Amino acid sequence: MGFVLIFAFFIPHHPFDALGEDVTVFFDIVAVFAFILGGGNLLRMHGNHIYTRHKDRWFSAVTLAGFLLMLFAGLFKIGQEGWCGAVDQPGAWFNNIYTATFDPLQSTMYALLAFFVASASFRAFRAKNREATILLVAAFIVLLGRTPAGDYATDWLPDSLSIFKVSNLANWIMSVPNLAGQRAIVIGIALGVVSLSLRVILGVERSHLGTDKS
Amino acid sequence: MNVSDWLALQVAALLTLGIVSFLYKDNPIYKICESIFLGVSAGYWFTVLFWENMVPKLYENISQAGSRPYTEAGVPSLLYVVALILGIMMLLRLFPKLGWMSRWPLSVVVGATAGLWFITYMQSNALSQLRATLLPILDFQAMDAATGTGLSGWFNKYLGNLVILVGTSTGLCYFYFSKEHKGVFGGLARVGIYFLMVTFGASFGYTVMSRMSLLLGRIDFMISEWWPSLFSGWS
Amino acid sequence: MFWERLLRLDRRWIFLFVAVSVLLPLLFNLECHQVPTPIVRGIFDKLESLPPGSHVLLSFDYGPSTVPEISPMAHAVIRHCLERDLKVVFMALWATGQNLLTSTVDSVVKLEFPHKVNGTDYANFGYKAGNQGVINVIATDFYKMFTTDISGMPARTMPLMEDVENMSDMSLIISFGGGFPGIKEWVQFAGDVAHVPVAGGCTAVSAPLLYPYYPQQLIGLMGGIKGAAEYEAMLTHTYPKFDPLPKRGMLAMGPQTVAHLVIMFFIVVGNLAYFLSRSHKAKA
Amino acid sequence: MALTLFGVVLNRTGWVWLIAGWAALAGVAIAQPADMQMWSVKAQDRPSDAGDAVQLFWSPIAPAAEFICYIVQRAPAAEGPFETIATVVSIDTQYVDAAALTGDVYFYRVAALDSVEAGAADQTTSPADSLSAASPARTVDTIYTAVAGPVNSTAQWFNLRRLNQFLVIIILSAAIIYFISQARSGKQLYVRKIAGLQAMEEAIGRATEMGRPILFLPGIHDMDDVQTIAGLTILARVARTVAEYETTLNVPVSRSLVMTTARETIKEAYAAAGRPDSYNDNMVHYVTDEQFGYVAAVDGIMMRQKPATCLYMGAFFAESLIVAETGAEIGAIQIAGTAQPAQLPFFVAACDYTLIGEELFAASAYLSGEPRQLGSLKGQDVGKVMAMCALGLGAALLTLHSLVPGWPILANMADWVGKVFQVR
Repeated sequence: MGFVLIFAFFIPHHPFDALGEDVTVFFDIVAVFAFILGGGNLLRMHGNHIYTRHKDRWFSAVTLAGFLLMLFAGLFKIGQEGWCGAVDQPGAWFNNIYTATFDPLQSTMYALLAFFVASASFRAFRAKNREATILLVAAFIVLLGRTPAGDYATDWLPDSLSIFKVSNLANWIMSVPNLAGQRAIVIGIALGVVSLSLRVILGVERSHLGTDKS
Repeated sequence: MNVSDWLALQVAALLTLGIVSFLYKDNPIYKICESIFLGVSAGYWFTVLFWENMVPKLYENISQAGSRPYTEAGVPSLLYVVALILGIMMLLRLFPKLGWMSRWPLSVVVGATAGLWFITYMQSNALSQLRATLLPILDFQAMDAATGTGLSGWFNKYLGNLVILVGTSTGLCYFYFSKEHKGVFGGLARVGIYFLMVTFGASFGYTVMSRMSLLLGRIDFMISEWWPSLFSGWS
Repeated sequence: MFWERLLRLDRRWIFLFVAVSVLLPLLFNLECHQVPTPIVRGIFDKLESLPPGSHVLLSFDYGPSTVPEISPMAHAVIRHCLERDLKVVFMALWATGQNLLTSTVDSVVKLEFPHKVNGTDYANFGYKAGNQGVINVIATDFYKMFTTDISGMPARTMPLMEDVENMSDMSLIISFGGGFPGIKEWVQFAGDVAHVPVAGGCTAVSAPLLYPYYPQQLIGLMGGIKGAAEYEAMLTHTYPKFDPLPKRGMLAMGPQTVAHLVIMFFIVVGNLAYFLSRSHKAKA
Repeated sequence: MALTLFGVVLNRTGWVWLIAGWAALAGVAIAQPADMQMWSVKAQDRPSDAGDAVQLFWSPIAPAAEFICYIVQRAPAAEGPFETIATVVSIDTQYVDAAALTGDVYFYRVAALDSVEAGAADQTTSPADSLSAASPARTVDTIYTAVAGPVNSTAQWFNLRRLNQFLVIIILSAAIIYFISQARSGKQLYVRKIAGLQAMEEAIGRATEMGRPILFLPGIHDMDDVQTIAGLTILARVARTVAEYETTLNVPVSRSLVMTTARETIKEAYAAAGRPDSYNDNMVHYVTDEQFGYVAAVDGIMMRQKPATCLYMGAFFAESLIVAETGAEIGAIQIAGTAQPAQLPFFVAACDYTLIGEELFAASAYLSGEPRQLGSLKGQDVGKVMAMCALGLGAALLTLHSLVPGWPILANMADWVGKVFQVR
């Protein structure tokens, strides 16, 4: 399968020209079927909690209620006229539940990142060795370059040294050494993917399929 | 604001506070929020997958209700029947005796993924990045156009391309597997690590601001939408 | 030992610190004082120097995801233009820009400047498909692209458009949005061709890509919330009547700056604690 | 070997490109119009496609004072009727008719519109409209090219424009397969140590000693991301060690397909370790497809079960820092690996060890210790050598060119090195 797709890239003739897209559609369809297994796992796990009177049974009940309510609202398009509209049109139950629960939960979870960024900087950015120091200095300059404080601190520099003004230096770091590092990483990744894909296609790496009988 | 909108706002605010309480410590309120989140989001995604994938991509293609390219000829596309069969094979896992059949769709998926990404990565990562890095060490033509005077001008003129070239190559040295990081090669690899560290530090510093604005958005919601609603009630 | 204990500081104190530092400026409406950088001042000074009645073209080339960063700039610039009795021509190169443009005209122009007449003092031409092709055409003839405004009023008969044939009759072009098409295309297809000064406002992320055009091809650039805040600061300084209006750029800048400083403070303190506790151990 | 191989490619692709380049130059030379009467358009099948497009090229018309745009027209026969299919507003002088059907014959002509009287008040916006209603009274002057055709669009079996990519892939694959077969024939291959992977076994041992579980996250993407596959191949090795140590393994996943695959993987790993009975399906459980819902649940699991070792291997996004910080809070040993460049800084900052990009994909080969798998890593290194040589060569040529701008051969050579890496 993998080989066919690799060669298809070089064959513009029908039916190979659209093979990549077809496979993506295939994947989407298989994923929906697989969800029945995943959803089943969710139902069974939490159902079990309730059945065995596990200490978390009330939490499991909440999860199950949310899951079934959302499925009911979405699959039957409750609160919506007819079957044709998009499932998330305004006014439908599905959409209301989404805005009242899903949306705030999601954005709050995302917003927690701001706190974790702070605690990570406190904990991890310590000049323990040369690598860590470089990491720290680069981060510090870029951070400083994005606040007015950095401009105040280095405003006195003459034009001929303007590159050392913090905001300029931050831009330079972003566009030169940062770019170089990114490219090395990205090229490395590409080679890694090529090699892994070949191993998978050639059957050298089969552990993912559970036939690791070496 | 009507009653249901008002209630939805209160629910949203309570959930927001519940999640934030995790920062202090794990607690039952967080656990309730987590449970709601799990249930609702799993239901949400299944519903979306069903209406976005199952109906238009499978049902409409096979039943010819849609107007996808492969059904234009008037023949229900065999390709999609294959997809249906693969999907059903997936479900056979539910029956222990037939469970082995589910490996088929898995192999197809894994093989196809490997093939597709082989090409994509080769093209968009390796080749195009390499091409972008093909730079003259010193571009004497462009030098007159470079901006800045004194040391800054010198920086802009001479250092940019050289640093990019050195950084990219030494970075690749760091990833080189066949040679121990010793001697001259070890030195190169070390320079490579330094470049990677600058990259990580810089991107970390760069993302901090956008993370902060997410938090601002949440706080803004609590202050300007929820807090006034407590006093105004509904109408 | 104090430093060692600091080294193992419970991270909840850090969380509290961050929360307070973000909340306080917001609760007290702290407006962060901004020193305008030359690159933002360039736009302000240009608008100040134009004689009343000059035409300014504002193009909305952005979408909903960048509204928090870009719309404060657009609002400040529109206020500035109308206050100085400049004639404003609105348009959009992004399909998503048309809605944002119309709602901005409704909320800023019509509410704050009720005496300004549509078609005489300003006009909204909406979105035209064609990316840089649109710029290319209006560089030679404005009316080939825009026969009517968004409500169907014929462009040719507008008092606003009396002396306008093409782009070179504009005194300034300001594009909001750093994507494609956007500032870069305005520079290449309008600024460089028709020799009209071009300025822009874009997100903080895309600003570094546009810096190289300043000051030769761009007379000024506002990058991200910071650029917006600087512009708002200059505007309220020169026209105190705008002071009571919400200055969203300056408001958002406060907590962001404080949060940044807090993080840097923590990095410094963390390192201090690390080195001092180590030297303490070495002595002992 | 890489160098010699590389040399060969340079030669072959070089000829192809040289010929193609000359052909293009010649084409441009022919297309130059002598004057307005001979203004013409050239139409040809677009090469290396599925047979659905025709390319049109024309020379720019002498810039008239009020030039408006070009109009492209198509007809089934030379004498017409011509139908306008496109308006080219910009200064472009080419167009691709992507609506051409395979096998049908088409004729094309291009018209240039000039506004003779400047600024007529009643002019329509769309130049196409003004043409379709063309009448002598109009102020629009139209100049047509001669009709070009017949052209028909055909499909090809090989995309010549991707020849360079094809060759690069063939060489790289050949190198990898060569080293795999070398290894299979028993040749000892050296692969350097990777710190994060050496720490893995130690971390599993630590969890065993502490009697706490091991948490493994395969990322939040589905099986259609190769990073997830890499993550699962690592899971296979980890599970095998875990089975030998008899530690508890907990794998919450955010995709159903990943759940199914991970179960297969772990089951076989346990069987291979001789402990098929210790396996049960509950080791892998589906949480939710939603990114942050998954994070909320994983954070909860971490706080409640307090795993001693956390492994994050796969595609991670904004959640990377949330889980890594929570893991640090509970004092777990954390090893992460991802090819998501934007998330690497967070893992590097918050975890004990991080597999950076390529190391993630190499990890399973490394952990397996199988010679064949290690051989493929050698093949990757050939790719790196190739990349570095190309960079060096390109830099040298371009620098020389900028030093001695008078030598076009340097420019051509440099240009051509670039073309080897051209992506279409």
